[in-house]
Amino acid sequence: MIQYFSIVLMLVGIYGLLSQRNVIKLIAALNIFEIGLNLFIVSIGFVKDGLVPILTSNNESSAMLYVDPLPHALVLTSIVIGVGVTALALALAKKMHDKYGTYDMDEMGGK
Amino acid sequence: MNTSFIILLIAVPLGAAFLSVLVKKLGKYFLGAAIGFNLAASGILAYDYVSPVIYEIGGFKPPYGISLVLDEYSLLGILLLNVVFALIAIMACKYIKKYEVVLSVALAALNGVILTGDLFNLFVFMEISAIAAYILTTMNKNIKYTFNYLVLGTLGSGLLLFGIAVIYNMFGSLNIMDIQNRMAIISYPVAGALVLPLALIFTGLSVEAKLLPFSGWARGVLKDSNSLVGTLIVSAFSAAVLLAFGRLIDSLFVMSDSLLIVFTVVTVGTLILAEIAAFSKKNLREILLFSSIAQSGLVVALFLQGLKSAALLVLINNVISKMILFTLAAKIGEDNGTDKLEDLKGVFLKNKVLGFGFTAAAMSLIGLPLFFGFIAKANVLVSLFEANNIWLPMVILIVSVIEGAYVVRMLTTLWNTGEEGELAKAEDAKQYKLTNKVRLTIIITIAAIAIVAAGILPLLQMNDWFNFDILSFLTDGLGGV
Amino acid sequence: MKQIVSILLVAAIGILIFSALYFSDETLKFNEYGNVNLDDRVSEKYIDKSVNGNTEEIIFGETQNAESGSANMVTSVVVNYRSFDTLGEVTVLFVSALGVGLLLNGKRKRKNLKDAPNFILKQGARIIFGIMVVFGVYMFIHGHITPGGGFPGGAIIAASILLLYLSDDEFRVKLSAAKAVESTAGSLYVIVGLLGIVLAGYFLQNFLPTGTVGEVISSGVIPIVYMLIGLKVGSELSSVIDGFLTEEVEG
Amino acid sequence: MDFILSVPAIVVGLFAAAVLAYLLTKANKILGALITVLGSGAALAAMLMLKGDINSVQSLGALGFKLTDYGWFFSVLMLLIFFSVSFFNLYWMKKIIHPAAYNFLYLVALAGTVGAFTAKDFIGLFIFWETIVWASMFIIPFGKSRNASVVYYAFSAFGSLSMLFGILYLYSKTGSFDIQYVLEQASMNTTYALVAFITIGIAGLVKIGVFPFHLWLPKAHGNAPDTFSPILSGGLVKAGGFAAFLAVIVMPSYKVFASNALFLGRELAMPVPNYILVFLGAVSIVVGTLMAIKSEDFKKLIAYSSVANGGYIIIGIAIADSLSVGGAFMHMFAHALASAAAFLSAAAVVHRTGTTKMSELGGLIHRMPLTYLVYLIAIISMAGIPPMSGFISKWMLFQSMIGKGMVFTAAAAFFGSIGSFLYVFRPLSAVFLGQLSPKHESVKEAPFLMQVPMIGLSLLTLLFGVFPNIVLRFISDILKTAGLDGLTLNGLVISGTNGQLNPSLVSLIFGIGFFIALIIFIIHPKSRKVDLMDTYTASEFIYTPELLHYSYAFYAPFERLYENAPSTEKWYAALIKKIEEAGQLVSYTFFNNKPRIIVFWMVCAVIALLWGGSL
Repeated sequence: MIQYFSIVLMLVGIYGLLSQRNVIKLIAALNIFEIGLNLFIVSIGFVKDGLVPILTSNNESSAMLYVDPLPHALVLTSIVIGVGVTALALALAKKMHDKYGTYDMDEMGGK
Repeated sequence: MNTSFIILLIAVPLGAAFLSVLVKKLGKYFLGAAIGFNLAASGILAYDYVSPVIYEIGGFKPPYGISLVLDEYSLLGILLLNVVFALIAIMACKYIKKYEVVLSVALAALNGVILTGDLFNLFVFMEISAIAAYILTTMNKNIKYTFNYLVLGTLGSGLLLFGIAVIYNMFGSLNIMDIQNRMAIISYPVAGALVLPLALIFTGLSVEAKLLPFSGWARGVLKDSNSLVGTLIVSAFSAAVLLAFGRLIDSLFVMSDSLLIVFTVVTVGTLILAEIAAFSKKNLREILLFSSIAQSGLVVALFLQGLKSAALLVLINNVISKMILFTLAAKIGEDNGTDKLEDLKGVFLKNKVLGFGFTAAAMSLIGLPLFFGFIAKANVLVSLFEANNIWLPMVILIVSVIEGAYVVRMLTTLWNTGEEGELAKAEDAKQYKLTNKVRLTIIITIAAIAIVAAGILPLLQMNDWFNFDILSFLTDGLGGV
Repeated sequence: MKQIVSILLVAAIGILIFSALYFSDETLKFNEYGNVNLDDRVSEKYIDKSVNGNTEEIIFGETQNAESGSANMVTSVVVNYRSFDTLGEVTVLFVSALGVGLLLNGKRKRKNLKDAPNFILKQGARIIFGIMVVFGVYMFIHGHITPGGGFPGGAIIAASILLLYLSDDEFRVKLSAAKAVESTAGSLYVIVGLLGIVLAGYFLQNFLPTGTVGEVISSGVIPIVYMLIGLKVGSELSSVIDGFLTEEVEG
Repeated sequence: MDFILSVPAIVVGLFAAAVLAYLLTKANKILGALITVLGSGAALAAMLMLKGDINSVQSLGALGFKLTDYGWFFSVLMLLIFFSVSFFNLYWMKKIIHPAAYNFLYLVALAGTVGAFTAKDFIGLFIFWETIVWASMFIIPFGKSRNASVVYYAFSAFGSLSMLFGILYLYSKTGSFDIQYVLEQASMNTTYALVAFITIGIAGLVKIGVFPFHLWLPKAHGNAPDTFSPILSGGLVKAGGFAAFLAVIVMPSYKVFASNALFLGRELAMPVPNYILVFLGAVSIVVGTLMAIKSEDFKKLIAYSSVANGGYIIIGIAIADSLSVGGAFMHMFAHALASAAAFLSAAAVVHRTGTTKMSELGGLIHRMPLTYLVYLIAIISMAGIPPMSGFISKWMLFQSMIGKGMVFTAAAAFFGSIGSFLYVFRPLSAVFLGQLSPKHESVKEAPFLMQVPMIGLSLLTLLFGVFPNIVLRFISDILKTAGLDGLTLNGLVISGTNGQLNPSLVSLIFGIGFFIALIIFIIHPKSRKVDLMDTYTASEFIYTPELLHYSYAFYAPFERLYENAPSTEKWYAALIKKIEEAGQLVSYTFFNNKPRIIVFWMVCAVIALLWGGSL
């Protein structure tokens, strides 16, 4: 179910990119897309009845059933990349606003 | 061979980038050192190359750790990339100020894109190089195109990651070779199930490789970019991404017939449409950027046909000649305030040496004999015919006519003054400027000579140059030195 | 009209994705949610820490000198098995922070907040700032035994800085200091990797004893790397925050 | 056979001379131009000396050279034209924007021509072929039009890339590039033969400027530098004849098609593919003639006449019997000499007056009698009137056509001949006859070094018109090696299908006629000379000499007929416009600065990929 939801979230992001023209909304749409994607990646690592992949004094043996730790690591990377891109996009948006006085892509003109 | 050089190709520029933030004043020296090191290291790697090496980062054997793969293919890639990168950096060094760090990072990332043997790592490096490209393109006057690029690039890499995740889910591995092996041992057909991930990966890479219709960002970003940014994107970035594209197609793309057809339609469509678009353009840089898009389409189409060597030759030709052409186009644009062809009649009269470089590159681009492009084109056609493919050669040749027409228009206009119906006179070129930069002139001359030499020497030396396998040439020719 | 077209397109692509993922009649299938056999995946060896041939079970608090000493398996993937990705990821953040800096450059001053913060807010925020920084440091120092690590730790530190920004309209981080921290940490990360070549043979290879799984001082270079990452992320995000909460000074 | 005197040595030598010419021109322009004269002259001498070495094989790296008899014929012809024209280069150095590049490219083009005609392998042929293309493509814009070069390149590229397609296709099937071997293999398989015929044939048609590929000739020839037009029209165009000869006779495709019922037309005297060539040739004769009649520009007119003459050559080759092919060869020879001479006289006129517009010229016979004579001989030859060599070739072609019973083709050819009277007479009268324009009172005869090649070419035209068998014997040998029957030549007499021709006798009769006319001219009282401006209308003097010009609106009644005629030029223009519009559409559609538009296309593409891929 959560996996379906994550794909739907990605689609919402794409919808946002398709229908919006405000720079900030576009960035938000990109983020929604990324969040959906990240959720999807985490969800492919889930193993039914699996434990959190950390050895603790309770789950102390590696022989127990854990969920797949690799997607978590991937998502970590993906999130950080998302943060970086978002920061850059916001900086660009700010700069564009300084220059054109608007956040609307259509109003910025040009070919 | 000291295999550590493989990782140092990435680690040294990265380290240089980190350090140059610390000591800002030394930034350009760090960048220069990194570029120099990479040149030397790729030279050493090529010199010592015997057989493919897999470098296990962290000491974990593949497929568990991330591995870098140095085979003929990536060796060719890093040689090409580092040389081109170094030349561009030297030619356009006046724009580098403040962007040294970004360039170092881009250098590391592009080397990573070529070398990596891991899907997710490929994504990471693609993303780093893309972000570096976004930042570089903010040098342009109009940053809204950069935003455009950013949105598309991010969406594209998101789709790429989506595809990688699906692949991981299906095969349980991220190592490209391992996935290939796992596919090979499956006894039932896998092509049908791979449609989704392959289409997504294809889309993701296409955005950066500038295939139509994924390359909407390219025009805005490149049409008034300077000789650093524009040249880097049309030659170095595009080379690295196409090489990664080729590697994935070669190893992962188990395509159903219909998927192959769709991919081929996209790539060949890119070739045709972009050449037509280039034909309709009147500005130097726009012509070149569309031509670059078209060549990307051709390269990917050849990879899809399984013709690795031919695709690589086209790629090399395109990268080297685009480097010269775009640098000069940007320079002409900057010196004269416009890069509109109509306003630049006879501009090369001001600087004939640069004009010759431009001409050699342009003629190589359209594949005229005695230039390297012809060797590439002949190889493409021979290998296509040997694969019993008749229609693709036809398309390529018809498109070549269009390409030739606009390139010749460019050349004749840039060399000759005078309105239509009047004799060309040298005095009419007075108002132009094409300043002479020693570094630029030297590099362009050397590159142009290399293009001509690489077009003539094979004819004189190899009896089967039209079947030239560049990958084995690298092992036999360079490894055996 | 625009919306309708968008919805139709999104629906079409959604249907295609869903049908390819969940309703495919191919023999090779997308493994559905939770229905995963880790034996088919490379991650199985990450859990068992058996990439380099270890056959024994890993027991919390007992196993010594495993190939990756981290009890948190995600951490062992992030900083050991796929440490190179992490270096890349650090670079992404690094280069985007740099890009923000390049875009929002020039002489800058703080933006005025709508409501000027009062004394209590300022002082209270400082107390919380201390707690948050300590918590962030805890996050990355304990990254190999508990959830967390360098990135969340760094993010928490940056959040504490943000808190100061929001509670005090005069506060600014010293950008040069942030740059110095970020640069030193990044360089050290690369140097750790290079030391791996020198001391152990491969880039980013662990060259310290990994100790006992589950102890704080264990798992070789992981705490060091996570510390570096934490500092780096914290300083980078802080400088990004500074970029957004300041404006260019005319002239 | 040592290397010093061999085909590769000539080619390499010419390339070296090209570089030398480039460097010397930088120092001294005339010196550089002199290198073109010496280089082409030396190459011509060397090639003539190589006559005994026909069928020798040499190689230069991976490029093989084989001196076939037809290759020798073409090379000598080409070298002769290049050598003759090179004298003019000396006078053109100041008028050309890049003199060094001009000399360089001139010799590179020559090296390319020799290389192409003597290549042993197809790939060598192609390489040299393209070398000619790019060398001349850079020379053309030194003239009056930049666009002409683009048109020239586009057409040439279409032709040569079609040839490349054929070459590589045949390579993939036969595993060889050797011209002889590949064509042999191709002739054993109808598909291969057809591919070779079409692809190499198209290359030939484009090069020789046969309809519908004729458009580049008037553009390029008309606008090229005046010294290069004779090369294009006299020389390089004939390379098309070479390619057509390869495709039709050497292969020999006519035999392949003749033995296959698929290609045999019921009512036709020849296989369908050959008939298509004949048809195209006939169309270009008509089109070329009509367009030439209409042309205002002296050089364009000769260019269109080259189109028409290309038609004769193609018809001759396509009919593929010994008389027709022999006629085609003779026609190439005769037309090369004549058209080069005509363009050279045009160049001489330009050199002295600075224009090629007929309405601005006139009466130059008084000032440049020798140039007039050269032009007169050239056009007599082009129109196919005895005693010039053009008559011999046309006679042979007509003989062959009539012999085959090809009435319509022959009608077209006759139309072309008669039309050529109309168009060649016009420049003759407009440029040389009539009254001298006041602007050109002080014009002098062409300088001596220009006269040398003009006189040389005219004498050759006359010589081979009177004694054509000197050439025809060699042509006959070519035909024999190509598997056709030789020509029937007895002493001075040529035998056709339904008659014999003794050119010397014909010439003698013509000579007597000419002599009588001359005597009448001399003894007849002279008319009074009237100056062009020596007139007035309605008591007002006219000061625009153009309106009073003899050839002003010369064929006005004819020209009205052209207004509604279909035009290939317009068709090509429309095609280019369409391509440009399509390009703008692509650029506008896919390259937008609004992210949502591009995301839209991206999503559409992903949908297409997923949907199409899972079909």
